Amino acid sequence: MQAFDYVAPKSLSEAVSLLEQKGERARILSGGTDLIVQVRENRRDLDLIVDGKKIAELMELSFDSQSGLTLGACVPCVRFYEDARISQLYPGLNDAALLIGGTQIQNRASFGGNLCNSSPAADSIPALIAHSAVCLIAGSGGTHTVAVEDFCTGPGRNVLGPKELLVSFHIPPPPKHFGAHYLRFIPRNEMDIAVVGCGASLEMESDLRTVKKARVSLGAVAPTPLLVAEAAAELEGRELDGGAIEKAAAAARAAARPITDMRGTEEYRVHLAGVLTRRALEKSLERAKEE
Amino acid sequence: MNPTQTMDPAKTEVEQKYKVIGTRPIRHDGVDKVTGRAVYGADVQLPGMLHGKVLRSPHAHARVKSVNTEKAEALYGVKAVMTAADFPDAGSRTANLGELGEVPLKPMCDNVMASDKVVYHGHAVAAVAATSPHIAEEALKLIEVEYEVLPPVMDVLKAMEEDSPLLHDDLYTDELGEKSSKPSNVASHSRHVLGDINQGFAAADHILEREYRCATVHQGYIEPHAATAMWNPDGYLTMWVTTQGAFTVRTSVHQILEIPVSKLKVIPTEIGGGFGGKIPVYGEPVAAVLSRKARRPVKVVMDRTEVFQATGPTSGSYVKLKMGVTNEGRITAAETMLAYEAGGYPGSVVSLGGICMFAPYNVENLTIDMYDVVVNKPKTAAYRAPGAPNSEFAAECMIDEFCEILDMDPMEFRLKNGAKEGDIQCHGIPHPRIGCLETTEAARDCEHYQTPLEGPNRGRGVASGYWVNAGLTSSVTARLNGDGTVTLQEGSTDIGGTRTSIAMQLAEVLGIPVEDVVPSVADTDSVGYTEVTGGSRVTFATGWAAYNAGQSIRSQLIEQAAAIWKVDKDQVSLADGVIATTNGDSKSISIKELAADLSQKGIDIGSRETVTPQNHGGAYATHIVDVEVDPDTGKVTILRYTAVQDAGRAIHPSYVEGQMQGGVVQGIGWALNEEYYYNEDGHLMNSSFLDYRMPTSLDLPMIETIIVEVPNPGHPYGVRGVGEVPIVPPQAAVSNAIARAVGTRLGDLPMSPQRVVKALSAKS
Amino acid sequence: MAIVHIPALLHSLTGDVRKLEVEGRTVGDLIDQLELLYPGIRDRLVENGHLRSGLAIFVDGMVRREALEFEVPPQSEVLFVPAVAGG
Amino acid sequence: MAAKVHVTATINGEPVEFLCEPRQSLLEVLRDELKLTGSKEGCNNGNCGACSVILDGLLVDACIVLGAEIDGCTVETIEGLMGPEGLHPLQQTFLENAALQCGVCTPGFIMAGKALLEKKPQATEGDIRHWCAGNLCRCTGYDKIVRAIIDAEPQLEVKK
Repeated sequence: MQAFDYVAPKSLSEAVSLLEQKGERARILSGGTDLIVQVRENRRDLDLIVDGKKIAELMELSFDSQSGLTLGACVPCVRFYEDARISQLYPGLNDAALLIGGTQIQNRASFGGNLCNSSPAADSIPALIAHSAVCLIAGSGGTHTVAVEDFCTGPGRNVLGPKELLVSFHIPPPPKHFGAHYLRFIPRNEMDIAVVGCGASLEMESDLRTVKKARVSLGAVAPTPLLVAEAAAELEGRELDGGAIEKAAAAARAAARPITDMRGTEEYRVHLAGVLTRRALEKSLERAKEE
Repeated sequence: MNPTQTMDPAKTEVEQKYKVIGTRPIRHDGVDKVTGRAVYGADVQLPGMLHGKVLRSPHAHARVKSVNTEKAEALYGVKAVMTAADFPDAGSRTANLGELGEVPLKPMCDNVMASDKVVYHGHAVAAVAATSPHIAEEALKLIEVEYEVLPPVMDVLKAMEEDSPLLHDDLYTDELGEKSSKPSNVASHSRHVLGDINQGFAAADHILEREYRCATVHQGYIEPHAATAMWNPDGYLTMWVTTQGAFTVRTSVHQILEIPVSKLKVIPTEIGGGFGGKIPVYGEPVAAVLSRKARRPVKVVMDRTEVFQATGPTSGSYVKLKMGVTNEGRITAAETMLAYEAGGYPGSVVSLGGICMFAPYNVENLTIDMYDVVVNKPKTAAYRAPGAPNSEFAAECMIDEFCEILDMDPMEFRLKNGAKEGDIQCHGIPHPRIGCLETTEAARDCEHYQTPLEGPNRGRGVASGYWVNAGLTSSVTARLNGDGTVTLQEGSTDIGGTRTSIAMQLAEVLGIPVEDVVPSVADTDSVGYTEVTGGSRVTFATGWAAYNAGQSIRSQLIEQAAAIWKVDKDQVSLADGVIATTNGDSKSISIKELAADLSQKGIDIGSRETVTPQNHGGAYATHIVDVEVDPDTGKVTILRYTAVQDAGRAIHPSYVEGQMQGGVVQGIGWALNEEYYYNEDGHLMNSSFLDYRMPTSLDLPMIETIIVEVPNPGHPYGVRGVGEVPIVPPQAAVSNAIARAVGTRLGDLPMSPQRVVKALSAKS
Repeated sequence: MAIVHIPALLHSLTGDVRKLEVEGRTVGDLIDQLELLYPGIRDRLVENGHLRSGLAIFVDGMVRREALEFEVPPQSEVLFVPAVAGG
Repeated sequence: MAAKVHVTATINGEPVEFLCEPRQSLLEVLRDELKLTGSKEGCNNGNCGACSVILDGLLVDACIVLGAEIDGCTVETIEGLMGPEGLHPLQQTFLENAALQCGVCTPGFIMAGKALLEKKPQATEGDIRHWCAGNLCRCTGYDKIVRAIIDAEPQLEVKK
């Protein structure tokens, strides 16, 4: 492995000033489950690793009934799903947290690291999109926000400037009659990269039949995770029956533009996009009804 | 969870007959292995030791024009750099592979490090020794290699085409001594014929003809290859190696480096899995040369990517099969063509595939054509029952298809056609006493098979399997200690508890507790020649050597006691660890007491035994699997699995069960998800445990086992090898179960979810 | 006399004679006799004075590493089988 | 070359100080610097679990933690499992169940089992299979490993 320096700053400002000095030669370390492997395999060239896990803002996990969820970029999956209240309020995120890697990975890997790695197949990103998460980004010029669906710009690429870092995610409190789900297809039952991933959320009218608001997102079917607005459009204001779900699934298939690689063929991935959309919506509805 | 069971009609007799055999003692090396103290290949640490790393080809097929190592040599911390030019010229020298005869040495050398040509992605071209592994890696980046890239040949059938690019200009097809007129990727063609194939097909009521393919799969041992070499200035080379055969490493390194065997000691470390893949040498000669050049010990440890790119795998294969059966379900004829990928150099296991393919059945009219074909993939190595799963998958799938056509129970079909003692095998040799029918009967009668499977998209599959097993040479040295315990040095590296299964056989002879035998795996200077841990042979052959050692010690003790008591040795016996007279004068002495006495007198009791037994008998298995198929995603879930197998005699039943369960799970991985994925340039794309998908604990149910014991008359305790045959039936059993679940037959492995979906959509 | 089985790839040399009784003390002698009957067959079985690499001699079901030197008991069955490597 | 980092940590109950390069993983530090070779390298990218250790109470793959990261942390490895009374119950049940063949994945599985049973003392077969999905074993088919972990549960209860 190439040589690099390691620093573990205790404050956000310290981290920002390190990034200012090193720019693209520096990288924030969260769980390290992608970053360390990439550096080791010569897929990323660095001079400095900045460990984010000593910075309070990056490790915050809190919920407020007014402002909703604050999820620090470096919070490991395990802290999310072991928080009984938060994990119940954001079921799609909880699904993703429980799916990423195995136990050892979940004890290290974070939503923030997963997003900044910007893999098209990342498990947490479609879930974050389904939950309408917004990123808080810090840089020398202060902070700004970006919706998760606008964060990734290509495989391994995103909107973060060389001197910026992701601080946290912010998600509004779930509305009434809300349900969400994330699922993916993998050939094994764990320890795989998604062939296709799908997140969905539904806010139902009080009749629990009519869709008030819907979001459908897909992973591993395009250069970036997708928010499939066309699928939501097939659902919103309509009764959520088999026909509507099938239309949404068709919209998801139409939106998918995957490649063929070792994890699946183009044809198979398009097929799965439809299957998973249907299953994600059905489970989301079930959860909306339970709530 | 379902309990494991042992079905043995002769169990009560066995229990009376044996004190140690059939029990489940804790293995002797167990504490070392559960405490992290056992020393595996990469755990070796020597004073002043350097770390070696290997530069590998980014191309699947290329001529090596030049290698410039100057910059690497200049890097701070680098102590030696080597290329193939540092090996003695292989020229026309040959390597003696024992029963396989003499083979040219050059391909073996070139596979360790390419001289003029790289023939697979990941092929070694140079190596560096440095003070840290990181510096060695940095130095690799400084080595400049100029390649002339050539078109890769990645598929066995494409490689056989007339106009295919050639891997080796000097390779001609050998047909038992007759060479082809022009160079070819087909290294050899061989054939077995029995009876009259045309008459056989004429007698058939149903004939099927199908093609079957197996992807390239890897052994997948968790411990990467590791070798440490210390070459002293006096010319003596000591190596610490994780290997299935210390003597095989000694021979290979001796041949490649032309170092005398007498100056080469191989110390086998603990080995973290092998399954056939740790028989060839890779980093061993490299570590040795680096050590000689750097004048320091050098350790070469592969990473996982290197393991996938450059070691193992087993052959990808194409099988064309035509069979005929009568309306009564009797096989009348089988005609098959097997083409196996050898990898970059000749030498696949296609001949074993041929021998095993129909061995569970008595087929009188048979033609088997076997082709060994080079492609731009790593040189293949043995993998658990090497060659057998590829061919038997085809036969077992087709038999199930016949059963469906005939509406015949698959167990009934197997019992009707099953092989038995005296039936002629494809190569003309009759079967010895085998447990084929007994195994099938036990499978038919077991609770799993007798319980109906219900539910949509569910199906039950059955398949049988055969593996030849092996005898070969094994040695032990046993010595009685003054406290009555026995120190047992044996030559077989222990991959799965064989120290104990060997020691149990010695303990049984002497009637002492197995805890009183202290087994260890010896280095090549400390025990007689011993062939590899492979071919399911260790408990059979090395166990036999231990049995002989026990018999020898027993005779010596009897003689010594007879001398003390001044009686004829015929009037002295040994049982349950006690030596006693049989002439009625009631003299007796325990082994412990006698050992103490003899030790006091300076009398050494011990034995050195080497055996090369042949009557290893074959191993049979029949497996039953229940699956559920998700028709939307094509994913196959294993609901229940039972493996039934003839073990001859289960010396340590827990480890027999373990072999069965482990083999089954490797077979399930092979069936469902494992495959080498190459891109069009011949680059291996999934050389990690993330994307080479071996089963995890979450993908499986408990694996139920039924041990059948049809003692092998060729072994003093009736042992048959057990390790390999359990990997043979699962692929076909799963395919047959999928067919019964959703009505579509898959003949290409792996039966990955996307293949299942594709087959289902083709059907509808 | 021993019964020698002809390997399948050499059936073309023997006019599809698959096994026959041959006189000889050793396996090598048997091959010499075969050569008289079927000229050219020796070169397919023997290379540089040794049994061709990749072949094994089975006599009455047992591998005989002595190969060409093995003394064949009367009425035994002799087979030339592709040698196989174990795993 | 980057400057070495000074790290103070508690490993298997003992205070430990070491210098490491920032690029050295916790696994390299354990094996090469501290000579604790019980944790194994099977993949070096977090996919096999052979290097599983417990870091501040959480099961992690030591190959994808930097040595520099453990400053001030507590690490438990297979070498620390044996107590004054002998083998840990999991070590004993692995032996009794023949839950190892080659044994190279065993330290990782035992550490995984320990972390699981500390969290969930009455783990079911399903819990164990799910928890251990990040630990690969190629020899046993997992059957006897799962049984060994279940068998340790009552013994660990008694120990409490």
